[in-house]
Amino acid sequence: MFGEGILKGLAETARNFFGSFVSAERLTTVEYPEQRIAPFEAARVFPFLVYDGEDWLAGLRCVACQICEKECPPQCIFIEKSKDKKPDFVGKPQSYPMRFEIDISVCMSCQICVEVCPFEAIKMDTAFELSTGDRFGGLLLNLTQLAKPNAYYRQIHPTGAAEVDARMAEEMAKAEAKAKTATDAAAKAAADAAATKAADATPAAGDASQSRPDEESRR
Amino acid sequence: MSESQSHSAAAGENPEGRKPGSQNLVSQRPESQKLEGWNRPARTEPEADGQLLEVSMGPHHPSTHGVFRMDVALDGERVIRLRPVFGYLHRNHEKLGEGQSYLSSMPYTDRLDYFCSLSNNWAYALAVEKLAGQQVPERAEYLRVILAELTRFQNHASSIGFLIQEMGASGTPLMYAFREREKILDLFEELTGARMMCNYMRFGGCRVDASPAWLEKARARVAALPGFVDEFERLLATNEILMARCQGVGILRPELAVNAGVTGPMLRASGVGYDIRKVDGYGIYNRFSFRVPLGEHGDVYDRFMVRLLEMRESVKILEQALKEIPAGPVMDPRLKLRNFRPKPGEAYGRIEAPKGELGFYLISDGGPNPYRYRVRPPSLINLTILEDMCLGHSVADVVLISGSVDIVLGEVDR
Amino acid sequence: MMGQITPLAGYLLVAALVFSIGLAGALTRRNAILVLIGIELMLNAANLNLIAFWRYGPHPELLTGMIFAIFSIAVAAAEAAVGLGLVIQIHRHARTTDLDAINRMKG
Amino acid sequence: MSLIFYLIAALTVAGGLAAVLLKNTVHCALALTVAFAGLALLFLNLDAQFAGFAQILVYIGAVAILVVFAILLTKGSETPQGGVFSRTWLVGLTAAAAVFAVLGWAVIASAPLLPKAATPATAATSAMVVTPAPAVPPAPAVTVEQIGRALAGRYVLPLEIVAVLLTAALIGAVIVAMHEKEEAK
Amino acid sequence: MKTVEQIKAAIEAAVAGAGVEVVPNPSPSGQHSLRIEPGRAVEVARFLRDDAELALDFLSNVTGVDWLDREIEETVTETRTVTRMVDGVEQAVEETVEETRQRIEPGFLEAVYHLYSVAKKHGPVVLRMRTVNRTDQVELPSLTPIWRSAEFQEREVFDLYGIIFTGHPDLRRLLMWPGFKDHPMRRDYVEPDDFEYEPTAHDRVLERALAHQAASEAASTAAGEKASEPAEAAEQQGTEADA
Amino acid sequence: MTATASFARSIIETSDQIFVLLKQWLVSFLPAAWQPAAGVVLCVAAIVGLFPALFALTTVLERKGLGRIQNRIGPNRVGPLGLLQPLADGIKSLTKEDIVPARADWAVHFLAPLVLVVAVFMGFAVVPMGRNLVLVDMDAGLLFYFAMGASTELAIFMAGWSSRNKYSLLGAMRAVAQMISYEVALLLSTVVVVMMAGSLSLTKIVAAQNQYTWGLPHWYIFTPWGLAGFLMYAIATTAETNRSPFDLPEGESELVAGYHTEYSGFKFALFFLGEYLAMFSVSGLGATLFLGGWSAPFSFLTWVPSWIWFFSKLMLSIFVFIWLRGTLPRLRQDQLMNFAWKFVLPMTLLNLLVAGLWRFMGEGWERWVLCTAILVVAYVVMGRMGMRREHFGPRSYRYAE
Repeated sequence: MFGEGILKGLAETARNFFGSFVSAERLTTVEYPEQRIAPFEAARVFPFLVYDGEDWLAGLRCVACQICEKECPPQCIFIEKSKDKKPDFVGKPQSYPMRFEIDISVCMSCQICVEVCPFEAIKMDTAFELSTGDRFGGLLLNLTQLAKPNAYYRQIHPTGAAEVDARMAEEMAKAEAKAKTATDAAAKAAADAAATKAADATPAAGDASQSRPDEESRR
Repeated sequence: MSESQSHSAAAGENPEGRKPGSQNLVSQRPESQKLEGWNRPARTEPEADGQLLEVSMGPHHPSTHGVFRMDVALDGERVIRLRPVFGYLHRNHEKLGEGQSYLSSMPYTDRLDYFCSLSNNWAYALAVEKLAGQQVPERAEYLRVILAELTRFQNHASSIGFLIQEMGASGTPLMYAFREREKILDLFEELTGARMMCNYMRFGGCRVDASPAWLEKARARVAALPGFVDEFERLLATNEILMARCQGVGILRPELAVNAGVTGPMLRASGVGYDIRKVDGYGIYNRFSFRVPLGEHGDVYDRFMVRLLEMRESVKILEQALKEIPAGPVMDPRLKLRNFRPKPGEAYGRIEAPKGELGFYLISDGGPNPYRYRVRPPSLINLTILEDMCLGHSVADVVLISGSVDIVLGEVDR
Repeated sequence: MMGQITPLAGYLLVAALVFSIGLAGALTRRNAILVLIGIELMLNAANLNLIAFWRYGPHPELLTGMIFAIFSIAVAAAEAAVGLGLVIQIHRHARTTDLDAINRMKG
Repeated sequence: MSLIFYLIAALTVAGGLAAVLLKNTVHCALALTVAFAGLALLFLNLDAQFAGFAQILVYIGAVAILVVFAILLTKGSETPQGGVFSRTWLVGLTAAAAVFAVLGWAVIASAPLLPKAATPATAATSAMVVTPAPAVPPAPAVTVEQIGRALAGRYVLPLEIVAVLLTAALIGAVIVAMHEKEEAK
Repeated sequence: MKTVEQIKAAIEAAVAGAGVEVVPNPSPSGQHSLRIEPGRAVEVARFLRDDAELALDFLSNVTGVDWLDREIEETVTETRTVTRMVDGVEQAVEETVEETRQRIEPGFLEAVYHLYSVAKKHGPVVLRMRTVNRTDQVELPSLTPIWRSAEFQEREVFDLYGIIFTGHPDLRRLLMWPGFKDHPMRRDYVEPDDFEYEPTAHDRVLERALAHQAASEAASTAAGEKASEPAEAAEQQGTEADA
Repeated sequence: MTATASFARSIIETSDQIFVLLKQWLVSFLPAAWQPAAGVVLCVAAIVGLFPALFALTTVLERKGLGRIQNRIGPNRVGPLGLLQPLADGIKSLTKEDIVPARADWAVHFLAPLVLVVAVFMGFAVVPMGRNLVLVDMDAGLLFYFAMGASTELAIFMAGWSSRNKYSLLGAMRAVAQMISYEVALLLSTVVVVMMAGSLSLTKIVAAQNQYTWGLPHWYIFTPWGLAGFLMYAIATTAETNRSPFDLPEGESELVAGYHTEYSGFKFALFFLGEYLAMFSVSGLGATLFLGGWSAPFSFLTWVPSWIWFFSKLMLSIFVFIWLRGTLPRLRQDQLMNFAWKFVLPMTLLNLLVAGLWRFMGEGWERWVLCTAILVVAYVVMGRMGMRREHFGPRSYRYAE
């Protein structure tokens, strides 16, 4: 009670003063522009759209089902469905987005769009240095800006991408098998069957590190 | 403008035929109204000649946590009247919750008490689970406990830091707290993808599983936490200046604390042994052995020390949980999140959040959106007795007392 | 004319001027504190006289005038403290420091 | 009569005039400190180093602060509505003018009688400044030690009396302040 | 911990004419509530707090719920006498008609209180009080004199739902600013059209923004001095509430 | 051999007196009549140049030191190691808009920072910064120093009052009350030194301490009364310069920024400068009074130039100021006043008695024991009394269940 508490405190700050020169445990500061910490694999910033293959327009996984648009809590996604259809990766004809825009000034990086997407089409990016001088146009990302190849997704989220790829390969195999058996049957019926199956073809595995299957479509 | 004037004016109006929007804003407030027992202390009203200094502390005063205002009337430096003013951060969270699906509300709960997003997640998930009668897998329960206790630890550490900061310690304890918090936030980011807005828990489990590597890292970090608490204790607990400033300041009697709905460390600092982790035993808290520290005087120092001791107990829980965590799924795969429509009914679920009792009250009408979505914010309700604690103290103590309540304006205003 | 004034006379004249200013202030101002300010000025003028006479007096080595001035400063400080205390007391009592308003015996 | 003397004298008189003439009471108090500072400089000009510093320490450091505190405590910083001068200002002014006339006449009339000393030199000595030998006769070398010895020897009785007076004033001031508190309760 | 029925019995035994009614809760949470009559609410609350066995000393949560007027379609079978021309003669004939009628069940505002016991560590006991309607009879007794905890929460309910708690010591708006009118948590609340232009591609939103812009431009050019009147009124309201 | 020794001695002599020689050399270019005045101007210019430069250095050192105490790096972007940070700050504050509140008393508002800086600068005139390195060796040097220090209170009052801001006025009132209270203790704590040295002249005080026994210096801090006096002096000056833990006048958590809330741009920078200059000045005075001024800590180190010792002592005490700031929370107003009047003041008065006792007991170990015992007992008793008065102490906690 005679100042020893103060002295104890002074000793503590002195220990930290000297400790910060020697111990990385104490000096946690990172000098940002020069020094960077690699983002964690789970890190999420803003969503992007995954496409397979080279041509982004053809390989876009999104089928414009508009589930993410409905579920997005801050309503920052806008989708305009196409009139025509194009085949998806298993060959089933699907709609595709004419417009797909995300206002990332509104987006709150909650990842719900990723969770609800039954087609593994939307994923979270890890790029965060997105500041721009143009507040209105610059933060409104359109389809061209959003579409990124699967290779990029594999690069930023290797574990999640591997799971997704495996699941999709499985589906593709299933669809091919289906198509094979279908050749014996009537062509039209086979095509129909494949279409219905493909609709719920989304993964069913319980643990979903990046995405959650859409249960509803199975029922 | 004196108060009686406005009341008589308001009383003169006829509240006839009101439709929404036409109602007088100040209701009749009979001056003779007697509150039994729990009367707010009699305000020594200002002398007629206006000797009082009226200071508006906030909404951008350096010591208010966020945009919060206290209208303080001072006689010299002594507080004669104090009125908290809220709403600068009001986003009508509850209205938002009623306008969207159960799942979509989850990320919004992160933004209530942005220091403890995982606790908020849990409270909301708990309420929905009660409403829909869902079970949570074992592993998910453990993960929830681990994350909630890490959240509690970092919240208490930084709240102590802010408290001492308000005492003028140029941020040193705050920086130490942030240094430690940084490590915990790293864990959060690695698991949930975000540092503060985690959006991790789901009704019926958790979003993703924790990898063994993450658990190992968490164990290592938790093992280092007691050292940090020791450092804090050496730096602060016996500091004479801190003791002189905090002891005997802002005393809250236990009876008033209970009656005013004060919860969390504030309540326990007043000597009331009420911890929802023990009382409700929600989740799997009854499996862990931990103690509930109690204060005796109910002053700022007790609140500070109770938080410090609770950090130690949190570490204890964390060690047990990280040791015993079983393997298994973190979420029942059959549960659906999208288009989730619980049966009509209502439920009130509450947890012991770091700041106190955080409750969610949900009414379902069978639709995809909750009919009523209510948050019981501990920060707001703990402020009920702010004036009672501050009267008669000096301005410097007001800052200290409001710091010891530990509020986050995101939660107060919602 | 000024050239003929000896240094001592110069100081004495300044002191007389300051004293008269103080006196005028004390006699004409309404605020009690301003009256005290006038009195302080008068005291200081007296001190200046003391020092000037010590400096130009016949026996500066005895330090009489200087010591007197030092005492005077000390006493003046006490006087100021008590005087201002009284003014504050009057203000608390009568809620004004206007001497015209409080020149009655009734409390 | 040196130029410095005239400058300081002008400063002092201006400060004094401002102190009694200004409207805002706090300005008056600040002008008063200017007058005090001028007087302190006059003391220094008269080689009374100790008295000069004591003047600054006591008057600027304590009395002026006391005055401004009193002004703030009595809400005196606002200019009163009914004019700043008392109803009997003419009488006061006349009296003051008369006093000045008498004093001034006395000084000027007695000028031939007053002792004639040389202009004092500045007393500040410096180790860094190589001062040339003073041309005027040296001022009485008054060291602090001498003052101390005088106070503790020749003038010990007045010192004690002043000490008692100061103590009494201190106690009196405390009692005046305490009395009100009890009354308030 | 007593069941709701037991608590109901206890209240009815202690407070005459309490008019307690159990409101069942069909959800798995099983938190059934007790509806009490506003007239005796303070007595009931005091009993709940002070009863040695219940000791509900801790009011955790207070909230409002808005139940809108409901249109109820019901099929009514009715027998009535109709005057009808039967074979050219006017006769009174009894006739059974089945018709669908629409009836408006008046809505009400509800205040819900969640009570716990710190002393006995049990709970929750849910109390509900209902106003007569949603428009002019929206008074409920304040329970702040019994539990201080209700002070801010009742203010909030007053602010957001417009329930007037009689006997509340300091009933002012809590979250909305004093000059604000209306109660935003009501289900029929219409947001003011103070939409700011945002660059979202939502076409609806864009249309609305453009429409709003056009409307506000038109309004600003048309109404010069008219605009000042409501502003004044709002100011008056504001100062009143400020005090 | 002797030649080498004498050469070494002349080198030592030259390095010790380098500033004096430099001044004389510069002045020698001028006609003899101008030389004294030019010398004074040169010395003043040196002080006015040196201490603001030191201020610039100290701000960056303080920020870096605080950063390290708080496990941060501190400023390191502007210039090498962030050393040009003060330059950037200076340019920023110079180019910032100078905002004067609409209802402020602009003349007083403008004068306040000037008065503060001028008064603080005056204090440096009497502090000896090395052998023969003093601007004015006044006989009443200490009195002059305190007279100048007392004037700063007025500047602070002017700043707070003229801003017409409640926070400013509260801050100024606090500051002035605090400074007056601690001024008494400050004066009394230095009186012991005056008693021992028998002079108010700071050069004489240093000279009295510049002796060695067994290679150890006769600094006043190495005596019981000197140590106690130094501690009291340190407490009082910390309060006088408004440094943590006595930084209530600008306690940002309550009063935003105290009396300089309404100051911006260059005027704010002047206040900042004034504050740091006051810190240097009291550090220098403390070193002079208790730590032997420019004298070396060991007799075998006397060859090191005296001004180096002075400035290293000064910087050491600056470091302690920073260290305290990084560790301690601030006191409350009433506690601060209680501490001044009920602990520091009685201790200084007692210390006067002890110093007298020391003087009259003569050489010998008895006086060491007796004086130490008196001071320690008084410290313990007063510490306990203070604790009882404030009702505080460590507590133990129980747990539920």
